[in-house]
Amino acid sequence: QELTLQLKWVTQAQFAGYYVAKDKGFYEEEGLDVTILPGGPDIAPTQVLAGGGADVIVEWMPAALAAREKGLPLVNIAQPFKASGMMLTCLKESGISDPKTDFKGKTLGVWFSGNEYPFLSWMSQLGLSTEGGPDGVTVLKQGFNVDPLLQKQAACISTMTYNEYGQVLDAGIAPDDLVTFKYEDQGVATLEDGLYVLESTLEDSAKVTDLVKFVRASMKGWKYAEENPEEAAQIVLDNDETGAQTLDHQVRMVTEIGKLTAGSNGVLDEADYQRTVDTLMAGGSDPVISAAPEGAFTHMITDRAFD
Amino acid sequence: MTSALPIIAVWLGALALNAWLARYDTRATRLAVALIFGATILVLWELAVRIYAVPPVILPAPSRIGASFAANTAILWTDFVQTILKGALTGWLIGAAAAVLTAIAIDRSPFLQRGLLPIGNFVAALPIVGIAPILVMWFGFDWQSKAAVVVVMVFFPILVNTVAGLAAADPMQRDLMATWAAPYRASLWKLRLPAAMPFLFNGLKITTTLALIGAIVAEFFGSPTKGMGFRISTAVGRLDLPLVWAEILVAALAGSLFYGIVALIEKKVTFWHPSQRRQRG
Amino acid sequence: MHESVITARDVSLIFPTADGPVHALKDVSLTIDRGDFVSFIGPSGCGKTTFLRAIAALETPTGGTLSVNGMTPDAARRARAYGYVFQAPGLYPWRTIAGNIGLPLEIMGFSRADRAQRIQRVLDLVDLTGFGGKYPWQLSGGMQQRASIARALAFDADILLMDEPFGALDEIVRDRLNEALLKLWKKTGKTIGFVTHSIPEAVYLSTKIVVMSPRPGRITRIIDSPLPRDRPLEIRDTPEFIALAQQVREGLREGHGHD
Amino acid sequence: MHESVITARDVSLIFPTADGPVHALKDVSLTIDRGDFVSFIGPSGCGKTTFLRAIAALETPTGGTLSVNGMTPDAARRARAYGYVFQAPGLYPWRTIAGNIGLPLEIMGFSRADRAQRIQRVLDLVDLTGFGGKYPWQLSGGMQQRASIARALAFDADILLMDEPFGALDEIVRDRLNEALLKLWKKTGKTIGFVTHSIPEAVYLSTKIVVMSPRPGRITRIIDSPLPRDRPLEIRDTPEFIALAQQVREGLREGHGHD
Amino acid sequence: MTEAAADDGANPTLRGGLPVLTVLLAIVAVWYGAAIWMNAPWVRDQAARAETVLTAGDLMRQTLTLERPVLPAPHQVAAGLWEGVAGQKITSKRSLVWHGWITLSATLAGFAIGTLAGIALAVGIVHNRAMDQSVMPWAVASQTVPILAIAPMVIVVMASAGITGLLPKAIIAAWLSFFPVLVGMVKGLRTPDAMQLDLMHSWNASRAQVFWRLRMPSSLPFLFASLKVAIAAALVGTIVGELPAGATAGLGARLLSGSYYGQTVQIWSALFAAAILAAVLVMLIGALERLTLRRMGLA
Ligand SMILES: Nc1ncnc2c1ncn2[C@@H]1O[C@H](COP(=O)(O)OP(=O)(O)OP(=O)(O)O)[C@@H](O)[C@H]1O
Ligand SMILES: Nc1ncnc2c1ncn2[C@@H]1O[C@H](COP(=O)(O)OP(=O)(O)OP(=O)(O)O)[C@@H](O)[C@H]1O
Ligand SMILES: Cc1ncc(C[n+]2csc(CCO)c2C)c(N)n1
Ligand SMILES: [Mg+2]
Ligand SMILES: [Mg+2]
Repeated sequence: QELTLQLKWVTQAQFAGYYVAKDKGFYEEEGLDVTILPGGPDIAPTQVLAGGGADVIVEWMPAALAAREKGLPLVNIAQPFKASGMMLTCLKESGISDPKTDFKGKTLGVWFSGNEYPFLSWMSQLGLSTEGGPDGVTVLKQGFNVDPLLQKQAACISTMTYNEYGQVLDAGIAPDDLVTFKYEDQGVATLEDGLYVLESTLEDSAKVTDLVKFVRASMKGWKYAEENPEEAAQIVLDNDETGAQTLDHQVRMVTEIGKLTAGSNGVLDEADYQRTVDTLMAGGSDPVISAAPEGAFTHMITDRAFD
Repeated sequence: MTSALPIIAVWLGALALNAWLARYDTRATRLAVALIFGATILVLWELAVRIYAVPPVILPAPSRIGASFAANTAILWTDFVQTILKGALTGWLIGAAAAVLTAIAIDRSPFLQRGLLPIGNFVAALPIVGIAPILVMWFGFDWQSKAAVVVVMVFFPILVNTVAGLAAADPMQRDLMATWAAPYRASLWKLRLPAAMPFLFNGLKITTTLALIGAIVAEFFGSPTKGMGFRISTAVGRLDLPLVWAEILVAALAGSLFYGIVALIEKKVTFWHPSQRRQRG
Repeated sequence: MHESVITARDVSLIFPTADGPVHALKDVSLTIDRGDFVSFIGPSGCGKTTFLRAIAALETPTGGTLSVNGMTPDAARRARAYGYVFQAPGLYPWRTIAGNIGLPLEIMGFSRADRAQRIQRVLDLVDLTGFGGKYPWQLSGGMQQRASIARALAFDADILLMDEPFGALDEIVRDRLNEALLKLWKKTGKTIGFVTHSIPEAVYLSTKIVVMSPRPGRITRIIDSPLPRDRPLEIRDTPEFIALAQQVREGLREGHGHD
Repeated sequence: MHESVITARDVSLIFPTADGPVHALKDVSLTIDRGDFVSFIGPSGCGKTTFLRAIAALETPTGGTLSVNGMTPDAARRARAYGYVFQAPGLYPWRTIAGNIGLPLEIMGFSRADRAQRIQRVLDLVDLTGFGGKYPWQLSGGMQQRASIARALAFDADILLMDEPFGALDEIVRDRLNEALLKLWKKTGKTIGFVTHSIPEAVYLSTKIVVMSPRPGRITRIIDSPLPRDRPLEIRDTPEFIALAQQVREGLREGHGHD
Repeated sequence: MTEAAADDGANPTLRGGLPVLTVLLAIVAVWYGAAIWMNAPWVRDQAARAETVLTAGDLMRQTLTLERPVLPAPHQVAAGLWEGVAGQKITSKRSLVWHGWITLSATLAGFAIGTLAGIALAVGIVHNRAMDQSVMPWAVASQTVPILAIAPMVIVVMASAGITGLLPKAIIAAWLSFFPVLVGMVKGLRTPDAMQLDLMHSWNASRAQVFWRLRMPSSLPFLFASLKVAIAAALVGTIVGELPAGATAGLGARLLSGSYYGQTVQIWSALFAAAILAAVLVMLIGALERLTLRRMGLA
């Protein structure tokens, strides 16, 4: 049985579970032939799904719910990531210590392309305009890397605990010179890396069976990766066609990712879901989603996979 | 198969209409022909999207794009100013000026010609997607870095064409200058540059569109929260494809206008070139 | 006033081409004095154009020496010693006729008023009054050729080199221009090098007639004219004139014989 | 054999230019019979080139009617009725001389062998034997002009239109080519339209001499030649010839008077 | 110019690599200067954070050996290139030769498609009045569509139609490269002057004959100038197409993955590899141009 998985980003340990499951033969054991398509900054996995280029995608919930409102009926079938790894990382020398008082007038780097929602929601909670000016914050659309912080083009930038933060450290800045604000701690965390399919896929019972097997094997891969970070990192490296990754970085990434997947057995926690929806609906004058979504997730697959 | 019939019918109809109109070569019919051609494409697009039920997140119908355009004029205008007026136009002007000056330097000195041209080829071939992040790192997030990308992109095509143009003056025309002992500046201004104009404009026309592409694409690599590239990449993330296409529409309109203006200036400046005089047979 | 302006000694010029070198000039020796009117006549391909170009420093001889006003041709060129009329009009298509004539004047730094007046004068001289505003491609072949003559006359170069300037003109205009040229020459004392195919024209205009012959291009005869400097058109019916013409014709025949 | 090949009735041609229309031809009427050799003579800018171009369907008259072989000029052009020699050589710089001459032959579908043989023949005819492999810019002005004549002669068009073909040639070559052209004409019975500025040439060659005058371009005299078709070069010294030349000269004077 | 050309021929050193070398040396010198200047703030900051004092020598040494410099020094890029080209088996995924080959094949395919399309459209425009009046504005419009925006859609749409690999990238490359060819050829095909066209007309040459024997040869200088631009454009198109193709292989993927991790040296090596590739391609076209023009007697 063939199945195509579209990742949200390039080949890296963020997706270690899937690569491990593939290389270790977990998919094969289930009788699945899984193709993993790496993503990239210009790939909207939702669009690939709509175009029929993939059966399952890894996507963040804000983007998935936004797409759902645009008429693309995405459904979350599993949630391997329990916690959010997103945070704002600031240089200490910029004088920021308390978000409530210190962001005013500063320049902040933010990821867009569907990743900006939690940030906007946070700013609206803080009562800060994102249009610049002395009483608001100036927002930069941050590119792919941490240069804006190193070049001091921004006081703070978005980072993931498992990736960009490490790059900042690698660049030679000590943790002591940095201040970080995790979205988890600010109460604006949204669910990241979940598995999504189209509603129509769930009406096909053969596909559903495949998905059940897929989720089961993937979670096995995730747990294996948590326990064998070195080996998982090597597997990821072997799958990287660009040949750009380094082992050190991937090992650290697996370790950090482990902290995010640790609390999850793949089943979506409805409380997390609700918190995500609330955060997005609170998004200031231009909320991401205007109405609470219906049927945006299902436990059917995970129920069948893990009973 | 039968579902394709209306598409084929519209296509053939428009083709016939245009062939008939083109026989009357007036300003009005020329405009009409171009518009009918475009309208046909739009109608075919609309029909195809409807008949084959293409999901709007893949390709929205022109009617939806039009609606989105009308609803977002304020955003589109801000983006237009940021990307096209500030980024593309400034960069194009600087890049064109630099290329022409370099071409003159190259033409003047065989030493530079042999030394700079190969290296010019090389710099020009630096892919924009590689330069853009670097230039954003150097020149900041705002339009200045976009203009810098545009400068790099338009430089080479204009250089190549101008160098070819400066070589285009015919031998007798040059000999005349020699018999008058025209100093370099005079023969440059009065012979070489006028003779180079058809080539120079070739380069200028090609680069009008490159400038737009450069300015837009550079915004993918970091930008303030406005600009056409910014809007396109964020709108794709939100699957707001009609807005994406509305921006593309603005880019196409602006690009055609830009090209048209340059072509018009070309007509005025190179009126004497055979390609601009009325063609026989 | 026998001051020599142009001295050629054993000048040779070889063009290398894909199928072997072409000997365009071979051992050409000639002295032209100040105020001479020298015509070059000879079959097509005998090197007339090439020799004129070498004098004007547009070609570099591969052998021999060539000096102009005691300098190298190139130094003379820089000193703006030449007015040159090419065999083809060579007008700049992006300039009007007046603009074309005014071009060397601009380059040589004549004032705007002076330019306008000179342009007017030479346009009248070549019978193109009223055509100053036209573009080259709007004129007939002969008109273009006259415009290019006007251009060379507009600034007062000491040495005028003219390569078949009147080839595309009818007899009457040609006569008129011949007279005008003679008048100009007498008034200004210019030194003129003049290529023509017309024997009567050569005889009528020149103080010295150089007959050339091709393959390799060389001088076969140099005929000094005994005619006075004052030459009404009727001089063409005098026996001296006819004898001279006969002499040139013979020279030409000889050259052709060599083929 | 008085079959008319070209008939012009009240042909007018006006060029619109930026500073007002130019009346290049006004009410030109003329009949040319099969086998006629017609010369056009007149001051520069009088519309000779324009009239020839109109006959060859390269310009469209703005008034009057023009028919060739009983068809429109354009139909005749399609039937490949014309060989045309332009006032300037107009050789293609990327083709050798032989390649240039072969071009119309290729276009008209002559076989390779036939082409080679014809190229050889016309090269000989215009005295360019051995220059077939050279590029145009390697030839002198007169050689280029001869090449362009050869090109028009290589395919046997019924009607030969020649615009000052011999302007850039010396007298001796010119005489030789005049003779060759006459011989060709007698042998083939072609109809020839010929623009020249030389009165003797016009008289020597033609059966009919058309004198034109400018502004607006029109025909002032049509002179039928009483000379026999067989014309040795010496015919130029006969009283008939000289009388005819005088007639043409007068016609020309008249035209010039109108300025 | 004639004099310059003559001097040039007379001086043998000018014909060799001396000019290139001189300019190159100048550039390298400026580059080193810039590298020190641009990397210095970071080095100073780091020293301040570590509370050490820097001598001028330290500063210079450190600016030229940073692991992720703002501007890598020439020797760092050279080392990166050498490592990528010679330091790996050419089948390795870390080999620039391997990535270069992937990019090159799509570039050539795209260039071929684009050139053919450009010429075909230009021929149509010159010969057909309806096309003359309708195609150009839309060809212009097509170029203003930001490819980076629609490239993912092209890739996605084509992938869902089962077309993957080289072709989608080649199509994006062709999209960018057809335009310079189109513009140049329209101009070039209209370059013959009136007399040359009149001659053809008087021989009643067919349109095909006028095209092959007159328009095409006289358009060649324009064509070659355009081809040089077009091949560079095709390379850019391919690289752009490589980004959303899942950023897996090719110089584009290399560039981008370097970007994600701020690996400036890797970015610059990939950049240079791409530029060298393009320069070689442009030079090849230049050689072809000289050869053709010489064979035509025009050079
Ligand atoms: N394309 C054009 N546009 C405007 N005027 C033109 C054009 N071609 C010719 N003329 C004008 O038409 C008139 C006749 O020109 P034509 O070339 O027929 O003269 P011609 O008799 O051949 O002269 P020549 O002996 O000098 O070649 C001239 O006044 C010329 O300026
Ligand atoms: N650039 C060149 N390359 C090769 N050969 C050349 C070149 N220019 C002239 N020639 C040759 O040199 C010879 C002399 O040419 P030149 O132009 O001086 O003749 P000309 O006497 O002016 O003839 P015409 O009266 O026909 O103008 C000719 O045989 C010609 O083929
Ligand atoms: C243009 C662009 N920039 C950043 C992100 C955010 N993002 C989502 S997943 C991921 C990987 C973490 O290393 C990152 C950076 C994006 N989606 N697109
Ligand atoms: Mg000559
Ligand atoms: Mg004429």
